[in-house]
Amino acid sequence: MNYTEKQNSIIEDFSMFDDWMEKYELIIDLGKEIELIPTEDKQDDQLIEGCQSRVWLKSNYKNGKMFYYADSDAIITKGIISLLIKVMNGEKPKTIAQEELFFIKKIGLQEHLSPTRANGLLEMVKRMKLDAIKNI
Amino acid sequence: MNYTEKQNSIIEDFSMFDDWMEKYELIIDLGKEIELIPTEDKQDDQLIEGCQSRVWLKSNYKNGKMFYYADSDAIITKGIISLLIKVMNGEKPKTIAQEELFFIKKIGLQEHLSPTRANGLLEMVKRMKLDAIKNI
Amino acid sequence: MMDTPKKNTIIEGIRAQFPILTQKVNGRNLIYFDNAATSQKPKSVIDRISSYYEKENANIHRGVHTLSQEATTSYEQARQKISSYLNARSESEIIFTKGTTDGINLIASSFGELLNPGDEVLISAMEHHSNIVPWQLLETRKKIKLKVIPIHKSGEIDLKEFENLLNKKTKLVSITHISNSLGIINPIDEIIHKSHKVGAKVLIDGAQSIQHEKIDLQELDCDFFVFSGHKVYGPTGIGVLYGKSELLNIMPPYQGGGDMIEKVSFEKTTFNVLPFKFEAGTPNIVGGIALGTAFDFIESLNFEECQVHELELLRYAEEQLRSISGIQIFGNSKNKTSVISFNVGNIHPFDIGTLLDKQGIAVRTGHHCTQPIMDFYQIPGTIRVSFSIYNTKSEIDLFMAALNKSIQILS
Amino acid sequence: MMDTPKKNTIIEGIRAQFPILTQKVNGRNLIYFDNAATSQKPKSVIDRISSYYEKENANIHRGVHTLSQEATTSYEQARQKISSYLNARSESEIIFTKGTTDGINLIASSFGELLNPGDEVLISAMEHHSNIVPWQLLETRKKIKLKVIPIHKSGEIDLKEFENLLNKKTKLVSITHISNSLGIINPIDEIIHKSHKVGAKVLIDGAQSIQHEKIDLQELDCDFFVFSGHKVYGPTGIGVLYGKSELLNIMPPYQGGGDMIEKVSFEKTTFNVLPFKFEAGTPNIVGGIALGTAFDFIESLNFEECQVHELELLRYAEEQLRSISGIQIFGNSKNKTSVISFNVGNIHPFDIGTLLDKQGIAVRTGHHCTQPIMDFYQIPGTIRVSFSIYNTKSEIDLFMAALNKSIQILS
Ligand SMILES: Cc1ncc(COP(=O)(O)O)c(C=O)c1O
Ligand SMILES: Cc1ncc(COP(=O)(O)O)c(C=O)c1O
Repeated sequence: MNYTEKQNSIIEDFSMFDDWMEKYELIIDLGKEIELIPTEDKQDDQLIEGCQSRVWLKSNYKNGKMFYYADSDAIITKGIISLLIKVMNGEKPKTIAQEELFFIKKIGLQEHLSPTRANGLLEMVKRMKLDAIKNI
Repeated sequence: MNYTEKQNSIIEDFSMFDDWMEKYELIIDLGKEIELIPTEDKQDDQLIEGCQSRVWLKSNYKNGKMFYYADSDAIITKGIISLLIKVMNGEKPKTIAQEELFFIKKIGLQEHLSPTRANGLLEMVKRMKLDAIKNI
Repeated sequence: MMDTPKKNTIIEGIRAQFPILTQKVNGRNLIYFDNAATSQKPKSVIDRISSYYEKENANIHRGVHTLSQEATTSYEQARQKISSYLNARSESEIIFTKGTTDGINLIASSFGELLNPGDEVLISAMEHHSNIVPWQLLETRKKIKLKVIPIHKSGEIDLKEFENLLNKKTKLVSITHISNSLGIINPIDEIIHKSHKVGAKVLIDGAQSIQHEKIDLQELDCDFFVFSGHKVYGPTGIGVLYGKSELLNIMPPYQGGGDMIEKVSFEKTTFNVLPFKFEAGTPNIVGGIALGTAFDFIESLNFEECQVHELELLRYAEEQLRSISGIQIFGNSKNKTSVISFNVGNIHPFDIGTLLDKQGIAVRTGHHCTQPIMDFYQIPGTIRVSFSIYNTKSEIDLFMAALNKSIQILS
Repeated sequence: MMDTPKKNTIIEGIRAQFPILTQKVNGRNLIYFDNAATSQKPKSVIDRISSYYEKENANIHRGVHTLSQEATTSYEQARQKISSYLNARSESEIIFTKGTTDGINLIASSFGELLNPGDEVLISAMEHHSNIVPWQLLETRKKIKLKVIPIHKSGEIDLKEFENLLNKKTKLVSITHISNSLGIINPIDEIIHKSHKVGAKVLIDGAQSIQHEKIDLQELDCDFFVFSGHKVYGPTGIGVLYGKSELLNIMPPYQGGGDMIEKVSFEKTTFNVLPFKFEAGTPNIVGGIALGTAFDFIESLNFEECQVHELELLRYAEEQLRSISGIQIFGNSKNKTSVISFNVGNIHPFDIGTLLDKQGIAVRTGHHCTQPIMDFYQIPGTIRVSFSIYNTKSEIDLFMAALNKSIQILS
């Protein structure tokens, strides 16, 4: 699947629920299942401090492709991160830098990317793209 | 006429006009006719600085009665002052200090005594009363 | 504890005055438990704002035209109303500010100018950032010393340590009346009394108390008292600083500009009398007038009855919350207002807050602008519910159901 | 000069949006010629305020609940709108203040901290008190030197003297874009350019220009620009300070408190990024949002057409006024906005203002917070009429009749 297809597939997964709580149950499950970054690896320079929940991010560039590792102390944030990583991992830097990231909004999670400073997600997405740009 | 009667008589004079401009013509005439304080006598300590028009005030206590001399650079202010002096002059300090000064409001000029700092009238009336109190 | 029908009618009557309470959020009826952050506004306050702009709008204090005079009168009447509600000695001691933060900064800057290197300012460990940072900035600027009164594990202020810290060098004690994150009511009578004994002045941060407590400034005898309009049914962008005139008179002006001057020339400028000396520029005219209306609204209530209602909500909610396994409530004291901060097990407060929101319930999560308290308890934040007079027990029941559901999903 | 029917329709359409214009004052239709003091508000702005309080009210920036998030979004969108209207480089350079006075004081205090004894600040002789007193206070506090650019008898700035005063010690030139008492538009392009040549920064007081001129901050290249919301169809208690980020970043914070911090501890506090670093405490949320709506209103207008209309009003009124014997108009320049200051013979301006008011006409009289200009002309004050887009020539005709009547009574 390409960048757009991956996003559409997530949108489809979420479209099956019409209740907010069910959508969040899925996000939370995603947050629980995936171990994103080993705790002992969490360095201060990877920390993005939100006003409420914190996010750690580490990027790798290998064989022309980007790979991200991340974590958060809040499980909902973690779930959204795992979605982001699902979409971005293994993509070319150029794709990440240039193509639209639309699924967050489509599944109704855009408030997590709002400038309320509640969590570090908006900042994290920015850094993910910046890290990609560095490798173009 | 006593303090109250003098005020009522002014109110009656003004009740003859129902047009604002006519009332003010009367005030302006009063302001023009009466020379209130000789200009050369105007001392800085008699000056009450309004934000817009200035007022000078001098009080005299003679034979148990109060006498005021005042002036202003604005003629409407001057007219109102002459009304105030008409009412207060020759009264006992106690009367001025204690009895109600109601005619200003009754003839609809209370805005000139509002705390807008536009003119020094409110401050002047306060000083007139204070000067009276000093002589009780 | 049962709601009597009569009381329900009173509360319904109050609720009916708050248009926002009929809003839907995420498809559910809004349950607003974030009153410590900002209160909702009664219709009378909202209407006062519209009618001002639709019929009366003018700049004030210097106009001779009717609109300007009437606007001035309305603004100054609001000041008088607030002055008499708070029982200040004179309305010239009531200064309109932008809010609590603005008021504290005014004092830190202006009263701060009177301080000398080595002078001490005392705050507590439970202060809002707005009552911490201005003093830290002053510390840098004027080389004063900022000292912090510790709190007990319960969240209550350590009065023994307070007395130990108090000394002849203490020039100001700046303390919150009620903690916004813990709900604890500080013994400010005692604090004011003891501070005055060593000659220290006292600033009370009334941001949280103005809505819940009846304030009598002359009885309190504090030297400064500040609060925000938006936390007491009034608009945003307006607040009040009360100060004793003997102090305000010797303090230098904070901001320069229109209205705060007597006379301006390039050689010599003189300043206006109180309260205008501290109100530079066109004030938030509508804010002041509508804040007056907010106090009209308060005076239309039976204040004691409302206090009882809020305390009942507090007890009812605490009781329910304590039944949840793994719950930890921060701030335990006999003297509390209707604010509860808590965490559940290891669940992150942000996660619970998000799920409650999806169920229509507005609570606050995070550090509530009191990071030192969070550091003290070594937690990233708490979930805070805070009630106002228009909240009900049935809202608490719905909140508990939503909370339990959230915990279940997150465990 | 004739009003075309098409233009009349446009102006009537604009007037219909301002509810206050149908008010009666002293039994007559209100004629509002005090627009330089404060502008009236269109219905869209008034409605935005009500609907916020009725449906959306919450505290911003830290809440996870929907109301708070939406309120935050609205507030930040207003900032973006204003930023793009002014063509700032980024919305992080747009700081919400209480108004012009607050903005200038912020700069005097914070940028002022970067100045050293002997450094010079240049203002002009036509400044509003709000652009004089903050610098006088700074002069006392930091031992800088305040220098004043004189004006010609016409009221125009003396550009030669400006160049003479400008030197390597000049650190800031703080100047009004348009004089509020004379209506003269200063050649700020030239002033900014010349100031930059000696390394001085430039602060433009845009209080009067924001309503009448299209501002392009990047083209202007000033370092700071301030204005008040209430003078540009917006609410009271809100204003904007634009600053170049390279300057704002090195300036110390002005006020301390909630929102302006990154992290607070008693050991070390760090500050938030721009614009938040300069917005301590709960902001005037509704003020910011409704100011955004005011700019929506402006964008709904044909700005050039409105400017032409205002200039026509200016010329028409000046022409009429010049026919009055003994009239003296202060402020004569090719570059003027729709403000006229005048006196008639020896009649005190207060007297004329009072009689005009009784005839339903709101003008301002007095020193207009520019006492140095009054001292310059050796007058106690002037009568000032100032027009906005909703004023008409027939209002000017009524004003002239009322003025003539007043003069007759007063002579
Ligand atoms: C040129 C100028 N500067 C500053 C101000 C002060 O504005 P505000 O009173 O809104 O702070 C005004 C308005 O009176 C003005 O006209
Ligand atoms: C105790 C306390 N102090 C100060 C503040 C700051 O108030 P504002 O943000 O309205 O200036 C608040 C409100 O958040 C508070 O609860």
